[in-house]
Amino acid sequence: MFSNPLIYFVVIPVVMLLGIYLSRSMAQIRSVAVAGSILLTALSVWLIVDYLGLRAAGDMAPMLYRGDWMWFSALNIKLSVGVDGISLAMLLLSSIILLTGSFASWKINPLPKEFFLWLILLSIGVFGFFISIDLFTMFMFYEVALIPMYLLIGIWGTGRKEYSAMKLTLMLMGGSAFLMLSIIGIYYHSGPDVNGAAHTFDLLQIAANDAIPHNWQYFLFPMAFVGFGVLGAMFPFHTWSPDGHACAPTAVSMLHAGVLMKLGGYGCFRVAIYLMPFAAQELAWIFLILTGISVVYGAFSACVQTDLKYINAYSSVSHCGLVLFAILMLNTTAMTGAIMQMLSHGLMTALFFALIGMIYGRTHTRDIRQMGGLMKIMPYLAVCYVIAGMASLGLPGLSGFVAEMTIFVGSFENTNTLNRVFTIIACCSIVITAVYILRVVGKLLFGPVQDEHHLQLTDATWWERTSTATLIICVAAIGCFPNFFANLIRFTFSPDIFAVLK
Amino acid sequence: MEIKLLYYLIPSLIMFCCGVYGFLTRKNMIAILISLELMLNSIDINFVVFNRYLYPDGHEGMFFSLFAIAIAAAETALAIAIIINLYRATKNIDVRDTNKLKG
Amino acid sequence: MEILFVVVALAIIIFSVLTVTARRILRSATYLLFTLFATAIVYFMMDYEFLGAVQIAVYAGGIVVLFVFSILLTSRPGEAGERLESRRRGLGILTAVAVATVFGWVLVSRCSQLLVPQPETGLYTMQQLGADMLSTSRGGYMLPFEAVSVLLLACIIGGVVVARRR
Amino acid sequence: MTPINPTIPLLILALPLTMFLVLGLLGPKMSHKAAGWLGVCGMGTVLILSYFTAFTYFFSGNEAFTDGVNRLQYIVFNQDWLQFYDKLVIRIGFLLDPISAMMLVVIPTISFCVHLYSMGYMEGERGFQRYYAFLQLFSFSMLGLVVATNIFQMYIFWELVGASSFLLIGFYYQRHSAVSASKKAFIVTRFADLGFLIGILVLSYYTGTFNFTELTSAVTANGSYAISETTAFGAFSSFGGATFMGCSLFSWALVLIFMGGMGKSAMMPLHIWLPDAMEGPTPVSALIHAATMVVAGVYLVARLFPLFLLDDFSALTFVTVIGAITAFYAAVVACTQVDIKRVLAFSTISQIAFMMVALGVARPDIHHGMGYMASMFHLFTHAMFKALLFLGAGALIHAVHSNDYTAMGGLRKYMPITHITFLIGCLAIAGIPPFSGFFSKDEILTAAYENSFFWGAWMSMVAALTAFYMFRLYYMIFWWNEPDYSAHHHKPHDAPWVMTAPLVFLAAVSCVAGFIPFGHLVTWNGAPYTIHLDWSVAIPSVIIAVCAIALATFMYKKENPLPDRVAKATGKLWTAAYNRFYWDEIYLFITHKIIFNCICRPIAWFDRHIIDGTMDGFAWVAQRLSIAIRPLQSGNVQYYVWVYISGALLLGVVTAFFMI
Repeated sequence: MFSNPLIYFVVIPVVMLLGIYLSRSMAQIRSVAVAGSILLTALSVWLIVDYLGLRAAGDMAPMLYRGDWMWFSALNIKLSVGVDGISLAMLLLSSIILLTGSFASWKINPLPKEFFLWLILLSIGVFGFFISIDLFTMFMFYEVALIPMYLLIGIWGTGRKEYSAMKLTLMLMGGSAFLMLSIIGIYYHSGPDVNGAAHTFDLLQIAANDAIPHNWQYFLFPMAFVGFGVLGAMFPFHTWSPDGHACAPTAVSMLHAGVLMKLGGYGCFRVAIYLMPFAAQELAWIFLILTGISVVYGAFSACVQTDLKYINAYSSVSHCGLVLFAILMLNTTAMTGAIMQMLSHGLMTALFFALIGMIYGRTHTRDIRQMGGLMKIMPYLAVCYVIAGMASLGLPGLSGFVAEMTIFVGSFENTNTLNRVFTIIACCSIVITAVYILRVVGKLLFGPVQDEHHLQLTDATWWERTSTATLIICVAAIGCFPNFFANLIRFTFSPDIFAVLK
Repeated sequence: MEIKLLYYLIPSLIMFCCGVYGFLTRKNMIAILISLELMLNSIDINFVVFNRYLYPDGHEGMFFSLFAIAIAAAETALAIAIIINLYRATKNIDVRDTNKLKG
Repeated sequence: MEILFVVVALAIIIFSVLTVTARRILRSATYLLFTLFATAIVYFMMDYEFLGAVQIAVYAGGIVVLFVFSILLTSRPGEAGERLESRRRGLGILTAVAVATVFGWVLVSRCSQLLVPQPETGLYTMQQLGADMLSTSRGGYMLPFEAVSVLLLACIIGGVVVARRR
Repeated sequence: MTPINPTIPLLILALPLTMFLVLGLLGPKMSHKAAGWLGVCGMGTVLILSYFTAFTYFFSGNEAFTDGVNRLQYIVFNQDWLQFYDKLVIRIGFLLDPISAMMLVVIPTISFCVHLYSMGYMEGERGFQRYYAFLQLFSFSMLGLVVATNIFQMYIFWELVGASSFLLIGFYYQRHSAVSASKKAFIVTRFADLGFLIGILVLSYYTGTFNFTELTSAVTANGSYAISETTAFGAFSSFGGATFMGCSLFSWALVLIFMGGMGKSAMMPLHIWLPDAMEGPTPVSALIHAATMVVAGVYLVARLFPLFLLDDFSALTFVTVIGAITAFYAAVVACTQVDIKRVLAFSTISQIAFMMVALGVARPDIHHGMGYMASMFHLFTHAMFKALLFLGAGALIHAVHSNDYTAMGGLRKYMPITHITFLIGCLAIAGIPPFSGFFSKDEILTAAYENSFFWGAWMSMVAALTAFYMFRLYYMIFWWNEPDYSAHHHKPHDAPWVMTAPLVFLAAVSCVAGFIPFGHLVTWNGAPYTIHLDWSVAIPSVIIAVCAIALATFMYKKENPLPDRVAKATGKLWTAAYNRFYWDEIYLFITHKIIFNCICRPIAWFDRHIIDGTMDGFAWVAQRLSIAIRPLQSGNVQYYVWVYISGALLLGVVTAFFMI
């Protein structure tokens, strides 16, 4: 079991949990968290390199590094792991955000130990979700990722934290309920497993069997899509996002917007579309409309918000809407773009939330009307904010641009009028994005200093610089060398693997 | 006249109903406990009578009653200890006034 | 025998009713005692002498005395008993009558199966009973016996703990 | 034999980018002087390399660059950047052809002048290093734009120039006006870019390529490319006559792409950002908002010119109409402004519109597409003299610390070098021979008259207005009456050499640039063409210009009440022109009143109250329900028992009735 490298994505965090539990001082907690997440990042980088090597050597299996361990044989539940380029990209994203999140919560107070324990438990869920290819295990890790959020927001949050934590958890749990129904439904129509069992939870096996009857797909596909869509902030199930993000502590916002929301998009294509290609083709238009609305709606809403985190949360609604939108286009280019957008949005929004947390930690307000001219006071943070903003509005050379362009070009390939119209509507969001980003940048960073007290504030500390610089480098890396990531991702979206693309 | 099984069951049933009535209406905790004993007792009678009439070769009903009596005794003892303690604290053993522990 | 049964049955019915209707709690306890005695007689009539003895010793001798003591401890003598609210009493009566009706109807509807005479059996001696009580084979009650003893021990400890003056 | 060492073009792009990173990251640790000279030297190197490249292209006669008669397109390198699917790939490359080679001369020249000039102009400013870093970034983006081998590369750098323009306009970030101007510039151009993007999507969907070489030209025997009408027609026919809303989709694509150009080149109605962009430092205005970035729209149309020629010229007509209206509008507004930079800004808009019209009226069958050549020629000369004018204006502002020409007057005595160079600029733009503007403008007018008399007459009128407002400006600054300069610390005087040297250089170029045989260098299909001055157009237009100048002299040379009387006489028209015909107000109304108040706010309200309210409503209902059933858990034992017994009874009844 331990010869499979993927298992270490769960093992390392568990060891980290233990290490943090045994830590005596803040310094020890930090070093365990940072060392662990560096290890995870290194592991994912190594895996990507190794993966590309294997692919180059001609390994055409849909998933590599497979491992199967029977867990509960009566229901044929297995712990099966395996990754493709997309999972690897997501693993890399998660570990980078965990690393930067650890840096961003360098001085977390109170209860630092508990904070890190929950944070790492959350990341276990995330990593486990991305390496699993067994529906049940996947779902289990999904839940593991959701629950710590409640405590993390409820205890370490700000503002109406109990309300927000409750709202977030309940809405996501509601999504999980749909999801579970759908998973059970899929299970009972999955067709036989290779090991002789009557049903299976194994994603690849279900896809290979393709045995789910069409009338059931009509029922299960929306369930699964909505279930994951709630986490992907799909209109109209997005309202947990503004409140949740606004109240969450920095690192949690980063992880939540950066990684957890990606679970939604990932699940949508890995479970809903991959397993139910027929319904995906038939019903895509409904969700296309919803996600198309998400994209513009989120952007328009962001234009009039005054709380930094709300702006960013609505911007996330818009950007994540674009992810689901592109997935629903059901062609290779758009879906590749969707995954790139997931990567890009993950990094960029983590950067945003990190910066907002740092600014809030200094000024103690997130209201843009009460701040101004921060460029003069804290140039480093302000410059980072501008870069994040530029990434968000799609400046070439940063990640947002390549992702959005891939999506738009891909979406435009669909000749259907509805798709075309919504593609153009989605394109409009880039202008609106520019409006709200520049509005914030103009009010917050530029202009005269609003509050005399802010003049005493200091610029970023070394750990804050490390955190933001890492993210910026990653954003720029995707923006400057997009083909590397596109090639990593594109393999999975071939018609041989994805039945829906035929 | 021979005494049939049914004849034993009737007083037992009435005893049980009295227990129900007492349990629902009395306010004094001890009175409630007494009603409880009545109900238990009526059940014991049923066990024994069924045992004796329908399965005369075994003694399960008898043993069941035996243990029921033992447990009833234990339960009563403990309940009375609590009641007395409660009385010490509140000078009152009315079941409806005793709601200090309720959230 | 028949006369004895009639007397016992009447005693059970009357004293049960009195137990729950008596205004004063001490009287309730006394009527309970009589009911328990009548029950003991039923056990004797079933040829379970040991059970009858236990009934008298534990219930009549132990529990009722415990009741009496606690009543004396928790209420002043001569205090007028509680008054029942009519609504509550009505509810109680209704429930009790409902119970009686339903189960009575069940009994009556099973009349034919229940109208069986008492079969003759051999003597069940104390030796047999003791052996059964401590036997682990079929028809033995070793485990419940031990469980009850543990329960009683727990009860004793619990009683001590609860009643201890803090 | 490789026609050119690919390292040189690579360096042209890489050097400014490196400089940007170096100055951006290490700048705060450098002294102002070090950072400034580093920037100047960097740009100087780029200048030399670009000149080398351009001269190699034009004059080496290498068979990769010319087939003996026609000039060819040559791709120096072309690296895959992002692959969408098998055919559709974004590449980053370097395309050498007549117009990109010409731009390789224009951009580094102006950029170098501005770099040098800023050493004096920006001396001691806070954020000096940042300024130089942004200048480098801009130069990189602009160079990347002009050498783009495919339309998507152009879009990428198009966005980058927009961003660097945003950063430079907002350089004085503590001033509200600068911040809002930069915001406006970015958003307006972004809106235009939306059209550009959709245009690219449409075009690339049907043609299946982004590459210019596959859209407009055909490969030649030695691997270069030649403009080919057949290829362009192939691209046109790949649309298969698809239509949308009654217009052919091909026209839609081109018009949408042109919309991007309208935004960048400040054509009506997307021109509103350019006058505000003057909030940036003056050298930036000279570089970005006069000479280089704003002509990107013209460049874009020129780049896709073979496509524009198809489809019954409807896209080209659109270009012409937009250009003509803009030219006239901007010229009228320029006559009334008092801020010297704004006058120059409107003059820029008007001149760019000239170039657009020139492209719009160009037809391959009339003098080998002379309009195209004229447009590019004017782009070149305009870059020189407009940069000169802006830099001159910068020197003036530097001297009197005001943008407003009511604070100036009679400056010819104090600032002789500036005066002479500015006058040269004015003469050039007014179209007085032998200055460069005369030649290029004359070509444009000729092309317009060739197309139709209406456009020719219209453009002649605009040319007259140009001469008038430029000389109005000139007289107001250097003549008129002299305000009291004693309030200043010192009398106005000429700037230090780092500032005057670029002025002199540009003035010299403006004097001689007209004699460049442009027709031999830049034509739409690379075929050489000898320019003949059409005297029937040239003489009247010179006369018109001289008359306009005379009128300006009469009105503005000495202080007199005439201008006020004219303003009063024209009344509302003057006020409207002064307020730029209220375009800003209209936009403000649309953005604030309609988009913000009628779309954004209702949506935000809807989200908070309806959507969120529904979600909270579910929670509320659940809570109410639990409160409603909470009394069941009363804690009353007797009640529990009653419920229990009732339940047991019910079960008993059910069992008794149904089971037995």
